[in-house]
Amino acid sequence: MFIEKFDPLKDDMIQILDPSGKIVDTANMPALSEAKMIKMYQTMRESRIIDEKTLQYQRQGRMLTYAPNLGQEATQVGSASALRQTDWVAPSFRELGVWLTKGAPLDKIFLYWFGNEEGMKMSEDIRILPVSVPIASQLQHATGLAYAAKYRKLDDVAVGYVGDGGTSQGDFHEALNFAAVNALPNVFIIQNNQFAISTRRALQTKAPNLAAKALAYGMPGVIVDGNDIFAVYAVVSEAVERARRGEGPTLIECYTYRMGAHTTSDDPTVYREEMEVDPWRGKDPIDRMYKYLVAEGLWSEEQEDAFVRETADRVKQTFETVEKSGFTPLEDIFDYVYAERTPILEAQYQSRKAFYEKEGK
Amino acid sequence: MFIEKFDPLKDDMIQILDPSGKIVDTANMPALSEAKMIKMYQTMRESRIIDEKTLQYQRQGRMLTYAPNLGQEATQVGSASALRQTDWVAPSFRELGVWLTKGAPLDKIFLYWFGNEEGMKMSEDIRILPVSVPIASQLQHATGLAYAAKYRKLDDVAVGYVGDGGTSQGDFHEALNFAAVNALPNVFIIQNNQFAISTRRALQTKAPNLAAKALAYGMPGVIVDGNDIFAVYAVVSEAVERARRGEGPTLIECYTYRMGAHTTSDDPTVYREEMEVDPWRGKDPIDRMYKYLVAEGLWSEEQEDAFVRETADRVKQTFETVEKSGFTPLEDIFDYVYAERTPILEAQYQSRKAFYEKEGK
Amino acid sequence: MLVLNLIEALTNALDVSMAADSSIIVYGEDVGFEGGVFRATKGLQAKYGVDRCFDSILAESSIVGSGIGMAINGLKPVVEIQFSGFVFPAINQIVTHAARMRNRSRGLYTVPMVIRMPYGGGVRALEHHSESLEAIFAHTAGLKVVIPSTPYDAKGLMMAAINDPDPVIFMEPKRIYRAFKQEVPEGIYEIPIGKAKIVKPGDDLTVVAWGSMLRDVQKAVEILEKEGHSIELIDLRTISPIDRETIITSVQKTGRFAVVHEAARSFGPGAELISIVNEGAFLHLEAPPTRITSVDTIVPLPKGEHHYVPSVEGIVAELRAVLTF
Amino acid sequence: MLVLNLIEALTNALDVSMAADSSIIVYGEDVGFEGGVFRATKGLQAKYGVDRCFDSILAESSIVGSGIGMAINGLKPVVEIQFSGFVFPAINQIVTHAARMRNRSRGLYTVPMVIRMPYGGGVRALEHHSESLEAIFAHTAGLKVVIPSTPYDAKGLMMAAINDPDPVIFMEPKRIYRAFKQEVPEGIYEIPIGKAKIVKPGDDLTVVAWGSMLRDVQKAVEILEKEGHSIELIDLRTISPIDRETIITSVQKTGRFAVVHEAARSFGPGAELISIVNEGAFLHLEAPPTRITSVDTIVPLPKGEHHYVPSVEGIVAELRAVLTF
Ligand SMILES: Cc1ncc(C[n+]2csc(CCOP(=O)(O)OP(=O)(O)O)c2C)c(N)n1
Ligand SMILES: Cc1ncc(C[n+]2csc(CCOP(=O)(O)OP(=O)(O)O)c2C)c(N)n1
Ligand SMILES: [Mg+2]
Ligand SMILES: [Mg+2]
Repeated sequence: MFIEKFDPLKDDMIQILDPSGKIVDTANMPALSEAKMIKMYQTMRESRIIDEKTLQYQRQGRMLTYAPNLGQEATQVGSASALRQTDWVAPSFRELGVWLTKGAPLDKIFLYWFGNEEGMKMSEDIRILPVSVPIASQLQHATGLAYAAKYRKLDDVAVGYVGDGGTSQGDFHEALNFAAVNALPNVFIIQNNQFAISTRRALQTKAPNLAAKALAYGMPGVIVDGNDIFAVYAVVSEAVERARRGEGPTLIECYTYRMGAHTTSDDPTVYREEMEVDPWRGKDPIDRMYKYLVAEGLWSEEQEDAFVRETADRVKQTFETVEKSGFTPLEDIFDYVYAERTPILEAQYQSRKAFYEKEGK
Repeated sequence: MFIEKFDPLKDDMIQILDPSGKIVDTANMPALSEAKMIKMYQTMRESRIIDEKTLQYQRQGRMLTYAPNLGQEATQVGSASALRQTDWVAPSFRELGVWLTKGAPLDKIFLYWFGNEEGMKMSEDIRILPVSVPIASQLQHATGLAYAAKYRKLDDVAVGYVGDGGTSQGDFHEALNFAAVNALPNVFIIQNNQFAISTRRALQTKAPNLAAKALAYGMPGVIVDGNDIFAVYAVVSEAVERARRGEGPTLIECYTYRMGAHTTSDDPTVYREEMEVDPWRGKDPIDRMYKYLVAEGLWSEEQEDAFVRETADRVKQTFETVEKSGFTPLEDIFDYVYAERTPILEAQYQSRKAFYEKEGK
Repeated sequence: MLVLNLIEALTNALDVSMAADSSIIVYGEDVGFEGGVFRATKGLQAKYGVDRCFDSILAESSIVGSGIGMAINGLKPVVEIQFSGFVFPAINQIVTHAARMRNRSRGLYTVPMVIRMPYGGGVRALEHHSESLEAIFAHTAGLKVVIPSTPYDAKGLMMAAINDPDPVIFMEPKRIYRAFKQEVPEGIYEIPIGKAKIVKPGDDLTVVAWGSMLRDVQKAVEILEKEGHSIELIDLRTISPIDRETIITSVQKTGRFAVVHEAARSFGPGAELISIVNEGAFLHLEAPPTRITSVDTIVPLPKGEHHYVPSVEGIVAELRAVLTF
Repeated sequence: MLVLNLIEALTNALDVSMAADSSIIVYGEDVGFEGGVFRATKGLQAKYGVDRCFDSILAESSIVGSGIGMAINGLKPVVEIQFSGFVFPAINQIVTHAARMRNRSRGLYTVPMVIRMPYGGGVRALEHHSESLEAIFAHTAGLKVVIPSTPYDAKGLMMAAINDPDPVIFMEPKRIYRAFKQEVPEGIYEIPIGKAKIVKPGDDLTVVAWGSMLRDVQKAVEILEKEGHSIELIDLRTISPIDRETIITSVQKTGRFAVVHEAARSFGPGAELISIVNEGAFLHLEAPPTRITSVDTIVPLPKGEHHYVPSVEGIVAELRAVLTF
């Protein structure tokens, strides 16, 4: 449909649902059940609520550094919705929508951002690697996951997420190249949210767009409106099916915008004007799908209000439980360095423990 | 001429002098003086003689590991001949022809391969960075050299050499991207000699050719017959002039073949058949230019014989002097770690020295 | 005199240096327009232009690797690695090139550059934002490794690093970036690289620390001195080349030694100091030279970080054990 | 019993392991078709197919990074870094991911992989072909670091590394790849990671060494024993987790200690051993624990290499000084 015929050097962008909520490309509109559409919408909305509430908790001093995905919900939920449960994800650190779509429990997600590694101990069937902070490094893992799937004759696909800034790292290059050389079942998704912290996309590369980088690897590269959940879903689905059929990897640039701060430690007013952000408000991925669903009679204001209320309550309760979780137990920092504590770790554990006991802690 | 209109996705290759020694593209034949042509020819020939004699010394146990550039002479001499003396080169480790063209003294080159760092202490005006072994890392230095030249308003260009294998490294990606983003006066030359030790070009990338990788950086990419010294010279000259004019970097793939072993530690019969090498003998860069020069009346068998004899003698004498150079003085290994010996280095030096004196060494 | 905190002192050092020497170029991720995520380079782009202070591409190997080329070609790059935990993509350039170019070319080409990086924990940050990697750099010939612990030292050491003819890894204790202010001269001055500082003299025990641990150790020392012990406290300032003489002279006097650091224990910087003390003051030792360090785990996320790093009470207890051995 | 040299023992270990376990995948630069530049993987592609033994792209970060993904998804990658000096492009993957995945996911995802690399000098090679980097890896929590010194150990340690649930840095002393042969069992056996070996017992001095230095130390020990000294020689075998107990027990008996290594001196592995001895046997020490090491320069090219690394005569002289202190 899209992938084989897309020429990234032409700098086009695939769009199905326009900002006013209209389907502008009916031919390519994916065949989604009503239930799935509603689920996708609800996940985006849930993600937005979580982001907003977490930012609020952070301002209240109740949360540590947090990286919201405001504005990128369609990219994340749309792409993850195209995956099967056994497909793998190698995420970066800004993929709340992906975690939610794949069914990661919110208490775990909160616990992680609350500064406890236990939060990344999901159930195995989530199949998302833990948050990866060193930019672009996780794409290399995606290739290994895919190699193993292929070698083990499982038809699972491995998806790697990276930012626009991340395309500058050497690891981006090596991972895509390795995947292409070995025709691995990978899909690489660039969340081009136009910024790497304060650094603009134009400062990262002179390439006309990020999808064009696929040409360096003999891989198809596609640009999709990252705020259009149907387009993201359609393109990623096709890439995933190609990968599953053994036709190799695809690079997908989701063109979107980071509506919020980089993280709660960042102050975007230092480097960008409100004026610049404004036009993107009109392209909001959630509003867009809302309009569509309401027009189709699949969703209503009442349902919306109820869903928002319930979700907000649930998020609040979940956070409040996590907030009470306290400190990491001493054992935890020693028990996962290796499968077994080494003698030196055992000795250090005993020494710290004895000290705490003596100090009455 | 070539650069702006070349589309690497079409997988063409620029050739001016064909294997039979005929000019097949008169329009683009560079305007070279007779003296310069003869100089270029002689440098290729000299390079070949040095390679052959060094391999012989190595087999006799008189030389350490050596990386010959057999077959790649046109790529190296042709590209370096397009540079001005103040232009910089960031070489890899297989650029004998480049060193010779820029006037590096052979005794220094031999001394280096003979295991003595002193061999890389050239006179400043050679402007070639020392041999760089970590693959592709030197391209990053080329960008810095170029940044400094541009910042200092010098119109020097910096050329980086890399192998086909080297295009897989993250550093290749980062260097080209940085150069393009900052429109730096760089030329990147891929010596595609079809092998990275035993690993074939096809195993390094699925890209149709290596020049196509330029598209990832919004940079022009050109493929040239690397065994055709006129084509290499013409294309590199154009890229260098573009760079000098401030029009930014170019990627040039010189399509050639490694006729010899990777290094003297390598045995290519383990991984390639003679049959495979044979067709390339007919494309020899030196034979090709020889035929052309003789046909043009610029060179003769007699001149050839005399040149070969004199050069071989000179090479022999140079090597024999270097061979007598003995070991690195103890001071030398301590004196260039920092501008001044640190106290610990001074102590270690004194201790080693005292030990040698005691042992009567 | 200015009154500045540590990060302001660094900004001032860069500013004063850039004003005096147009070959100094400052760059790194987010370093240009916004002045760096910690604002160490705040105002420099506006003042010196985008050619001299700019946002790099997001690629540490490029940041250091291009700096090497600039340094060879007459510039003085001062580059920022956003957090020391992100230096690993650049390590190939640092170890195999920056540290070796002078030796490889027998002095023909040199790499006078400064590689700045905030290091250490205690700021409740995400993974990879709290590393202390001085031992790795100090084990690498050809590098100098500097860690200031006060605003005054930060400026003086930075100016020395900028004027140093060799590559300097400049590790900044981010926990105390804004912890306190100090009088700092307005103009140019240098604190010599390779010289430790006796923060306070003492007779019973020599304690060496650096960077953000220094203040914790100072607190511990105060507590113990109130108990009647006399402690000589040394701020190492330079990890490499290390000031053996100051340490050895001190231990020859006190007979007891401890080093306190935030880096992981095993194969860490403390081991080198203990070896130096053994080599230079063995016969003076009245107690085993001791290292008081973080544990050998991965640096924990914020909710476990206090288990990792030595606490003031922990330092007091361990120093007391050395004093009473 | 087979009679094999060290590299043949490694090839055999890989072969026997691959035959028994189809999840083992072997790759790296030139590892597939030609069997590696040292032929450590010779014959494996022909025997097990190109999916299980292949030529990687020329990119160390990809080699290790893809291995991490494979390990998480059920495979057992055994990857080769062609020379330890070329591990730096992969260090980010090793330190920030391989070493941390278990901890980061609290045991949900683990990285059981082996990263092989020939290390050390003495083969008259080009720059970057002679590095000894064990201290850097050993300073990193989450990694195990193993160095065999004999064919028998090489096979047994490799099998243990392959079966280890955590990432193992397997450093191979390339100087002695083909130095001597030894009887090696045909089948499966393991030498436990984390246990040093007492090569020979003795009373007057404990000497620790590993890898290619071991044979030089053995020669030195023989010379000194002829003079009437009794020396306990320990092959460390595993650098991390280090076998403190064996070392401390020995020094408590002998009262004297020396460590010999090829790695650079300052902040090197010897410093850790000296610290361990101080921590565990201080009151038994009759002489300063001593490190006999290479100097703190860049590893020189072949014509200067002999200045760098300890010689047998140098080791004898330094050990004699410890014995007669
Ligand atoms: C190797 C590395 N260098 C630097 C950082 C610090 N850092 C965190 S996020 C970020 C910007 C990432 O930009 P982008 O890839 O566009 O992703 P986004 O934050 O926009 O989702 C940087 C520089 C890091 N995490 N890892
Ligand atoms: C980072 C790094 N990894 C591995 C090596 C070992 N090595 C030396 S040359 C070589 C192959 C290089 O191939 P290519 O880039 O095509 O250059 P060529 O040798 O063909 O000139 C390899 C793998 C190295 N020098 N540096
Ligand atoms: Mg971004
Ligand atoms: Mg090649």
